[in-house]
Amino acid sequence: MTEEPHRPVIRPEPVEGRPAPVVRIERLSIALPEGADRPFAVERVNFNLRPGELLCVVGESGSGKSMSANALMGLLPDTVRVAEGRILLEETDLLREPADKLYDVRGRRVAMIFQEPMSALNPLMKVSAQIEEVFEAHGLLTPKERKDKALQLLTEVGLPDPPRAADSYPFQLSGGQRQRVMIAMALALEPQVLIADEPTTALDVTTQAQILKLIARLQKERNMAVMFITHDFGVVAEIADYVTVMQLGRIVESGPADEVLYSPEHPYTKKLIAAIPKLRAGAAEKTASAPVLTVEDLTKTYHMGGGFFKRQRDVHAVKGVSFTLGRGETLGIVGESGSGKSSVGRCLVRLQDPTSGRVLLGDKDMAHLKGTELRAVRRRIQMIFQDPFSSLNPREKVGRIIADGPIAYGEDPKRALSRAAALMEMVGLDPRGVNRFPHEFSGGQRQRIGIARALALEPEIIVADEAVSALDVSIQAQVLDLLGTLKKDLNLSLIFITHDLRVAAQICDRVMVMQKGEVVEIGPGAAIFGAPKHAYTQSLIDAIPGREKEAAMA
Amino acid sequence: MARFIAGRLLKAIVILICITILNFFLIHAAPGDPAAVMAGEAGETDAVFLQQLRERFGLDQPLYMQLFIYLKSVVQLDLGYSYRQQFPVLDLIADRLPATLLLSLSAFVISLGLGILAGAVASARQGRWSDTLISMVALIFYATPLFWLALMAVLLFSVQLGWLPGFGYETVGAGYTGIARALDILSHLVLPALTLGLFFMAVYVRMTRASMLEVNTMDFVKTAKAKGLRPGVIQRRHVLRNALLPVVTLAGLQAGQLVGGAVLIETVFAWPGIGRLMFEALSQRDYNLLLGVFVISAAMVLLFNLITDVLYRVVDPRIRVTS
Amino acid sequence: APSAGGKVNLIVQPEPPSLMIGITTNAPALAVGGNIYESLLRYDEKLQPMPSLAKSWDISPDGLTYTFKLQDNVKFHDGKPMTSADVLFTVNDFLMKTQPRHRNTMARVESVSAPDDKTVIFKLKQPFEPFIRSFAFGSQPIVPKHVYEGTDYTTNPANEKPIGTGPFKFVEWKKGSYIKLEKNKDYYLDGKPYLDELIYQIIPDGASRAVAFETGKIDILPGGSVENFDIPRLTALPNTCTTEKGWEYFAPLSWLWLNNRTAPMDNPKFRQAIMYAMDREFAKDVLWNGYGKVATSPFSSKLPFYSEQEPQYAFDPAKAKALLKEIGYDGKPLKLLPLPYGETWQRWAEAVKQNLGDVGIPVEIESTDVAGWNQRTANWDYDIAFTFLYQNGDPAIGVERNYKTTQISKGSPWNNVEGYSNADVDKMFDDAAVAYPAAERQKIYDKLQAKIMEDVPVAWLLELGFPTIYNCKFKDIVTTANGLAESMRDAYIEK
Amino acid sequence: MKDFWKRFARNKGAVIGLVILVAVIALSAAAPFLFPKSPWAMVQRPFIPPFTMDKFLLGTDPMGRDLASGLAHGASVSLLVGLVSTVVSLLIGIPIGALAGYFGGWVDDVLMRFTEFFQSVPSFALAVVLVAIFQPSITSIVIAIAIVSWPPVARLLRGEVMSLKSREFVEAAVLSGQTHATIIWRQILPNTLSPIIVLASMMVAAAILIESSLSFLGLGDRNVMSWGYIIGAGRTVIRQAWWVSFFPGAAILLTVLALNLIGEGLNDALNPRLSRRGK
Ligand SMILES: Nc1ncnc2c1ncn2[C@@H]1O[C@H](COP(=O)(O)OP(=O)(O)OP(=O)(O)O)[C@@H](O)[C@H]1O
Ligand SMILES: Nc1ncnc2c1ncn2[C@@H]1O[C@H](COP(=O)(O)OP(=O)(O)OP(=O)(O)O)[C@@H](O)[C@H]1O
Ligand SMILES: [Mg+2]
Ligand SMILES: [Mg+2]
Ligand code: NI
Repeated sequence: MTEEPHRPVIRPEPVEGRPAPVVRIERLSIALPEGADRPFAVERVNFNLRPGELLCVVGESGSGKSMSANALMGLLPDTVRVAEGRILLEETDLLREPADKLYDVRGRRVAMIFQEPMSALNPLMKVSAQIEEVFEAHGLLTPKERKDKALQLLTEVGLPDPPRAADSYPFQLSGGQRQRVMIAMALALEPQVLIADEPTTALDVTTQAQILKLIARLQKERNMAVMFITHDFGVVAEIADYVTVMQLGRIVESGPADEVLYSPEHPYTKKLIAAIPKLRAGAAEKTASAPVLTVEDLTKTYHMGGGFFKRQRDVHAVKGVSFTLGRGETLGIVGESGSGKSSVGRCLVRLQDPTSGRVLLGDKDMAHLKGTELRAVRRRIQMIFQDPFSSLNPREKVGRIIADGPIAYGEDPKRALSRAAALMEMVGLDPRGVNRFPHEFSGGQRQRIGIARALALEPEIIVADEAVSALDVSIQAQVLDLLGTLKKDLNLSLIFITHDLRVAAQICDRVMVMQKGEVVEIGPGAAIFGAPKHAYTQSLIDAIPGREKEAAMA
Repeated sequence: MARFIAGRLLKAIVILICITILNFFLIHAAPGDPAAVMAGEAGETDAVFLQQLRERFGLDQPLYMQLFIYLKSVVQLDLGYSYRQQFPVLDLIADRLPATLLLSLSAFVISLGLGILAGAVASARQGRWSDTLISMVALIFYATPLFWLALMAVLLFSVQLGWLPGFGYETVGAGYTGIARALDILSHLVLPALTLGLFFMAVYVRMTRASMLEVNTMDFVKTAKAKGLRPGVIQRRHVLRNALLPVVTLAGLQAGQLVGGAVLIETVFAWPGIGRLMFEALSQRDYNLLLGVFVISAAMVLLFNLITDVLYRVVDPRIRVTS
Repeated sequence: APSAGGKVNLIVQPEPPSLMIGITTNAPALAVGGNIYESLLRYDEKLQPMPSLAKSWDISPDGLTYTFKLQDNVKFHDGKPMTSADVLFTVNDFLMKTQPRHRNTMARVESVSAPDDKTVIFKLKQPFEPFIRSFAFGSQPIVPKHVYEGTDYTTNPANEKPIGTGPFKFVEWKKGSYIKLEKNKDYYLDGKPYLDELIYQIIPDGASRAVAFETGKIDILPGGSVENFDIPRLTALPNTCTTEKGWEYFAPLSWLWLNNRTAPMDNPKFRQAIMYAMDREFAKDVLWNGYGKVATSPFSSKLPFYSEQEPQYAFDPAKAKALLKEIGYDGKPLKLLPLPYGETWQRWAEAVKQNLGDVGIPVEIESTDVAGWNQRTANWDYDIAFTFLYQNGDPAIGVERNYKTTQISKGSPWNNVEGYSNADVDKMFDDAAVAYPAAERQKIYDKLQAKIMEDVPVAWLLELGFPTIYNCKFKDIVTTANGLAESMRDAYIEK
Repeated sequence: MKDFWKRFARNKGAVIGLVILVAVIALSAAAPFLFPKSPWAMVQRPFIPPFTMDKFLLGTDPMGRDLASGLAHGASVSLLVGLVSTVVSLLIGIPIGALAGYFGGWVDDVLMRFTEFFQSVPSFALAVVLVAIFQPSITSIVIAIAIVSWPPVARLLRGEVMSLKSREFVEAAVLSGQTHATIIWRQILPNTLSPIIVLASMMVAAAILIESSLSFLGLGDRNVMSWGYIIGAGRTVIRQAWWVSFFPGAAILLTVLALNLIGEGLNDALNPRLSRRGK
């Protein structure tokens, strides 16, 4: 980011009527190892956490949010070290405390919820045991009492069937449920300070809303000081009392939530807020053009288990879905997690074989082609994958990744590679990058490589499955812009799968809402978001955090 | 679970029969036959003698008939008669099995126990001298020829120091019973079990260490730290258990070799086990005996594959046992 | 004076397949079985007969009738008395079915009869001087008629718990570990045997056997049970004695089979060149630690009728080269099959390869295991192959089988494997066998040895020496030409 | 490439390993010049202890052969046995594992049962049987070792491929119209490189050791000098002449050590993801 340095905007903290801070982080600098992209992960940052208040830390990926939080827990990675500063928990400086004193602090006085609900729990231990461990670590209660307390906590965080959850392994719970277990664990000893590091980023809107509510409630009830890390301004608007904005390891703006959100002063803050996708239909409604793709009664059933001696279990992921896609049109598919969005997308490109139904691409039925015929049709419909890390072969050079498709269809490798460079340029990357490996690019850049790859075969249709969900707002905005431009220039049709309704609203001509494998509503974006007909659509829209406040921003 | 096991057992039997047939042809492909070997040993042969032997062993029949006869008896759980030892194969094997199992199981336990322990210590003290020492020693055990190590052990502990017996299964003719006999066998067991165990121990050390280091970087370890758990508890309860899966895989492979994997050690230490029986049967072309050992060993391998899979499920509840 | 009591730990190597030496005649079976079974005679180190089950014997002057008087009070281990009926059964039935060598010997016998319980008479078709040396326990162990008659000899359960008349009884065989024998209290010689227990340990690895002796776990190492390289070290141990005696009957002689059927081995000059090329003194001194003796005849020097005849083949590479040049040898590489009996033999093959290579005969070693070796030699599938054979007390029994034309037949590794055929030699062997008395035989054998030495059908190496190494407190452990196998009856521990 | 070397060179152990291996290879290449006489030639009196005679630095063996010469000449054979058999078993194991993992279903079932057969006989015993069948020679030994060592390769690869197969970049490759062969060859196999390298370095070591074990049981090739042979032969005289088996043992140990170190170094250096970690 080549921006002129601006002076940070630190608003004076109002003192009256507010309790004294329980944690004060003062002039904290954390040095990165040699060869990192900058010398300090965080540089002279200050935070104050007060009982009963919630501080939101926002900022782009890599700006040092997690580092600050980890430093407070005393859990910095081995490769970095604290260069200067103090972290005061009441009167003790945690940075100078001997290691075994910290054991008593962690979990008991300061607790943390981590970013990844999927991996933050020990996969081999039952949930209850993992919660009981917190008491055990601090030598509290008898084993029997611990068990009861764990159950009580699970009830408190609103898990549907607490006894069953207590007796489950983490893999038997959904993402949202796991995140709630983490919260239960963090709250077990009623800590003074709670740190939540992007606790909802990976979750769909409905689950997200539940968890936000839960944290807010507990915070108020127990008078905790909370540090909440996120890059989602909707979330900030919903829950923050106080906001700190970070960029490249520095605090660029901080102050009470209302002031920062509604009258941002630092250009970076402004930019972030401007980049928030708005929940309103973007593109003007197109006059219906001839459909390039017609999907008729698409059904996908997964058969699980099943062997000689095992009963088979069916998952009806997609049930009788029909729709058309016009030339140059963008169709959004939204719906909560597990509603069958990805399954539809994967059936369209035949990464999965549909159980029944037809996918007509012109007069060819994608659903029933085989071998060379399938290959021939396939180049007309391409896909952009969700995860920019795992969708690029780490051992192939970027140019070759882009050129692989054309080469597979018999193009001369030299020409294909030079075209790859052109495509790089088209998606806004330095064409000299063709000789680098994927890991040498940032997440946003990688997603562009994915787009370039999809474009290399000059398809008529592109299916984008959560193509921007993993990116932070500013980069997300860039990629969405790019897609919009390309679509116009190349007259592409786009199927855009997402669980973020605001993103769908912004770029889709028409939106299809799915629930439990069925289409509940399909129609122009404005109609869907403006006047949802179906109750389910309405509930999805209601779950979007900070809807009204966000609207007031910008 | 019971169904799963039953299914696997059924499949295993089919595989076992295929393996037996393949082994049959494999063994018969080697030059020489038991009659020639026995005639050779007798130091005196004539055509009548050879013919007698071949008839006695059924070697005058066409190969497919021999196979048929053999399979028929195997299906009836009879492994036939050893040509050379004039004894039912099953009895011969049963005779040696306890010694072999004792040796390889103790080696197995030693290697697994010490290996995991040392690996865990090394990973906990990564980069420090104790880690370097453990890793180096493990590598040396890994790279030293087994029989060489065995000889050195005998020289040191048996000849020089006189602490432990250097060969055999028990003190012959001492007439020990009860505890005294158990202790006697134990003292004979120490050297061979240790030498046999060292190689695998080295492998387990390396595997456990690498695996634990990897698990250490996982998020849930951070969660455990955030709870305020002490490092020892974290390593034991959270890291080790999650790091164990690849070790279990390997242990399954080692366990499969329990019956016949110790030819060299059994030879050097005069341990009356199956490995030696097999090697002797091979060099004497004692077809039935050799096949018998192979069948038993294959059965063990299949059995341990099954046990490993079941164990997987115990260690890691995520794994659903299918196919 | 000998005192009774005590036990002895020995080695048997490899583990015998069975102890029933009427059926199984390989060396380890004999080594143990010799204590359990007995025959009519034993032989001293000059191969002169001594009483065993026969207390006396008489040969008629024409050399055709042999009359044996049996010992009194001989009982089998199951308590039943041993009589001439058992001898008849053994000789006429049992061994005829199980032992090729016995069948050969009996071809010369007209009849065997037993006028009474204690007398057995053999009548020969024509004089056969070696006959008196064919009653060793290895050739003619007396088996109990009451146990075997009318059964399938090879599957009779008694084979697993052998029943003989010998000084020791079978107790236990822990396969892979040890064989235990105990004193036969009903033995017909008063006071004998002295020892209470014989334990034959099975230790498959040579180095471990050496260690076992060193650590006192083993009292007696029979010849050949440790690698030769260990012998000097073991003999230097305190209280350790050595003897080379006890091998006179077998008198093992080693040589190289030279496949006379194929060029260039079909040329006697080439075969002579091989003899000159080999440094047999080196082999004796370095590989065999000086034990044994360089062979100077197709007969072992321990054998009756041995005599040293010209030509002799001292180590002389120059002469070998000259011979090769003379016959215009083209340098065709030859394959060498070593004997798969342990390290010494492997080393020896390497040494021979070097020796032959030095005079210009390129040699490639083909390793194989015992079964492969048997198969290859028995089917004449070799160029040069190591071997060693027992001489069994008489040239007519142990030597002529390797040189006579009639002994050329596929399937056995112990007959005329090299394919040598010379009518003169055949005739001399035939004449010598039936010549009578011994002096007549000697004359023919002298000529014969000279002729064969000249022809070099095989390349003789060493008369092998297998020293027995033992704890000096054991006395009289070798009292016959068959050594340990039958002498334990006389052995005792010096108090 | 430069990057690769840099990363490789950062690993001190790997560099040491490379130095040792290069030294061993140099030794084996120079053997004919350093010791022009056959290593089998009996050149001096037997049992000369090491470091007592300048001409025979490492002493002589029980037959008066120069041990240093044997060691130098044996290096090439031992390395050959190790490397060739490893390559052969990789050539068998990789395709089988890759096909089984990639196609799954009955292909997997058939291939894995096939693999199971080779696992069901104790590996060393199988090697012994095979060598006995084919008669000991350097070729048959190499083949036998390869045959008994490929199943773990196949199993490992199958696991890797199964997990890679569901990765998004493979799906992307399917979508871009690449054939199964291209996908396996270009997308999947390069990503299995690290575990294969580590495994291969262990296999080379194991192969050298199996060869020496076969030698120990008398099933070696007596026409070529190898470390395994010297150890096996020296074993019988270990009490009189420790050096005969000590030096080749140390040579095997060093080489195996070197290969392992290199393997670990390669693994780190070839893995782009590891470099990401440092960023
Ligand atoms: N283990 C580590 N070793 C070295 N550098 C690290 C490590 N973890 C993070 N960094 C670096 O520290 C800086 C701050 O990282 P941090 O994880 O705090 O970012 P973040 O703001 O939490 O970003 P995100 O929103 O992606 O989670 C980044 O430049 C990152 O590359
Ligand atoms: N390979 C599979 N085997 C079995 N079940 C599957 C498989 N893939 C998906 N499912 C199930 O099918 C249903 C629909 O899944 P799908 O991935 O299409 O949902 P989604 O709408 O994309 O959800 P998300 O927003 O979480 O990505 C879910 O219940 C899921 O568990
Ligand atoms: Mg973070
Ligand atoms: Mg999805
Ligand atoms: Ni169904």
